[in-house]
Amino acid sequence: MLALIRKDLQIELRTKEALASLLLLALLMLVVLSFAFDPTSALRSESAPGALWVAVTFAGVSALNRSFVAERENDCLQGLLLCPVDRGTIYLAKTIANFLFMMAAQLVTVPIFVFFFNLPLSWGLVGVVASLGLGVFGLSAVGTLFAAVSVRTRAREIMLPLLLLPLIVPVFIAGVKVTARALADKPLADVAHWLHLMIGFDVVFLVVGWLVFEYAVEE
Amino acid sequence: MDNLNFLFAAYTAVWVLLFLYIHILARRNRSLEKDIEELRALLERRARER
Amino acid sequence: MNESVRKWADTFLPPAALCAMSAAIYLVFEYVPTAQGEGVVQRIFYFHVPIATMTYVAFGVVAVASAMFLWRGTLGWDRIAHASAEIGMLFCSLVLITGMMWARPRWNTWWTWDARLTTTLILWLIYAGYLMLRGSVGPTDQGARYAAILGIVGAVDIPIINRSVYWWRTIHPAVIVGREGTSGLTDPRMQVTLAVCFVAMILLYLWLLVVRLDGMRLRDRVEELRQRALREASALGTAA
Amino acid sequence: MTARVIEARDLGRTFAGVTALDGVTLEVRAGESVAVFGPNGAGKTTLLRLLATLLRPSHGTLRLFDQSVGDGAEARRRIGFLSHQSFLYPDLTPLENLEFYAEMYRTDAQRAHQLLDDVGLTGWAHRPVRTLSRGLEQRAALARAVLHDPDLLLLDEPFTGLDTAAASTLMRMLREAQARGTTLLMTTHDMTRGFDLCERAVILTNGRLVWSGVLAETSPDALVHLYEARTQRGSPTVGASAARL
Repeated sequence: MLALIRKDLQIELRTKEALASLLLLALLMLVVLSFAFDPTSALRSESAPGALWVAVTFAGVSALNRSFVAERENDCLQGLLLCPVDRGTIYLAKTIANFLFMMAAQLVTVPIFVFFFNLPLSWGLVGVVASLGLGVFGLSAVGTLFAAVSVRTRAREIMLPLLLLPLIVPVFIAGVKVTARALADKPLADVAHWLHLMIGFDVVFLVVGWLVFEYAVEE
Repeated sequence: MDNLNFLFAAYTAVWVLLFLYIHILARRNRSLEKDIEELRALLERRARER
Repeated sequence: MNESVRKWADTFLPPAALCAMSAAIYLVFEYVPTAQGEGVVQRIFYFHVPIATMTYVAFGVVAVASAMFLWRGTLGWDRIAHASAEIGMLFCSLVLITGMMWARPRWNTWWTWDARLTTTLILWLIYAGYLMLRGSVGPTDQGARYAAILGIVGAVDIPIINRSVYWWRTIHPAVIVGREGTSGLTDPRMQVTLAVCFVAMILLYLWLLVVRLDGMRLRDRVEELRQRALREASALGTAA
Repeated sequence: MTARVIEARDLGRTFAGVTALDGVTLEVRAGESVAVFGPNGAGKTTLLRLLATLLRPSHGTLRLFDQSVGDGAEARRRIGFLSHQSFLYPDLTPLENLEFYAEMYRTDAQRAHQLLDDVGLTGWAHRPVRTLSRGLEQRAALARAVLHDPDLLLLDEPFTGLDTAAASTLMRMLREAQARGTTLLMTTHDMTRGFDLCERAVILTNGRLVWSGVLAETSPDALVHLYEARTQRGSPTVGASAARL
């Protein structure tokens, strides 16, 4: 499994395509959303969490879209399936690799987000990153499964968000709530139920994905 | 009472959509049945020519 | 589904469903008294609630049939899942429409982000995606498996979505939301009407399911005959 | 001693109701080399993918290496698969690809260097696969297929699109594999190559085995004749009994 994750990272470092486009897209979304929400207004602490999560979600969807395109060239996925590993293991490795990409992108996105929305630098940002971690993992768990599905459909670029966005509504809402709480520098204990919801979502869909992934990659 | 309009609109919507769906289904099934008949006739004709 | 059950369903279900629907309409418009202080639109509720329930049932059937299909690999389960998803979408649309027709005079707005409304809308979006996915891959084994995956994931997601949307709204009580008028059901005539409507919707669902499955069977038959015709044509072609 | 590497009984696969493979029964013993001839769409690739456990059969049973297949992971460890697709990541170099696959098969990564020399890729090992020509890429693919020293090598049209030099390297490598006792099963259009490499052949048409025999007992011309006669008959009525090995 480590070999699989390393392989994905290796390809990524070689091409830098996904990471670069992921970053750029997240950045663009933040800029566009700043126009929409007016980051100078007093209401910015209300709109900032939403802007961050919209940026993260859409950039994440497009990164997920790419994650199986690399496997399609030269039929690499078939080569992978020929290896003596369980399909569930391939799923876990892909999910973790996707999670790592998206989180790597967050390392750049979050500081820029803080500057753009003129937010105070405080320990609350740790909470923001924590909520991003949980949310992005859930996005990756469901997204990896459906990226494997949508890569073989017609119009796959549009099919993935179509399938994925309604499914990740709980993570999205929870992420916005926790982020807002963290940015307000208030204790996260009040939003513990949201954190639990995210953890539950992550665990449930990691298990479901692990169970059904073989049907997504089988011919 | 004005509200009556909404009541009728709701039930009309239910009926219209239901009938539309059933109509589409029935038409599709009929055309499929026709296809089957044609194909069967074709196969029989071929079998006789053989 | 075996032959005798199908035959029985084909003859029994259409008239039964139609009778139940007519009876339901009669009861709703003539028989049942309007609930106290609710206005006449309250009568929408007699169709709205059973249809909503059947929406969940239909999507539940999708999930079960999907799991059975992945487990056993029988195409029959896939067909049931597909048919049920389509009918579920129809019902889900009807729930949204009748809900709006009720909300407009009652809450003075077409739409509020109430927990139930929002969940239903997301449900609609998920299964719209399901049907899109089916359309996009076509009637292949792959398409069936992909749809089954979504059918299962969607059903697992419904309670989580419901929970999250519920918290989202109750913590942020921007819109005052009334619960649907269950309190007014003290009159036995109302209970009878609601029960009849439930029966009508169950029969309607089953009938539509049978018709849709018949259609799929016909399509399979056409495909089979077409294949045969093609094979024979190529055989004749090489012999000549 | 002669273990049965492949034991397929009435193996079939349908795709959305269309039959791709229709009841194939086939037995291959350790060390044998079998060619699968057949026109396009005869089900050759489907057969190979079933044997490689990439596909699940719709009916029939498959045993590999005298064991039932199960989830396939055990069998896959002993199978090499070479198709006209290389299964190599275009952005990685041949060496990186092989090192990755070596880890997946849990074999010695040192073999990767050795193999790249064997297939004549010395000097190309550090360029991304994307920049290699078709012939070079296919050489790397061959190295990938034999990386874990498989007991059974499945080849799907391995000669398609290869230049003569690459083709002769492939022939040489396959001969060496045969000498080591590797079992070969390959699909091909190319009757002469099939004759060169294999001692047995089967003909597949419309998803059915219509002929099977020992190549030493026939000549290439006779086989071509037979092939044309069998594959052009639309309904495979003769096939069922002749297919039994």
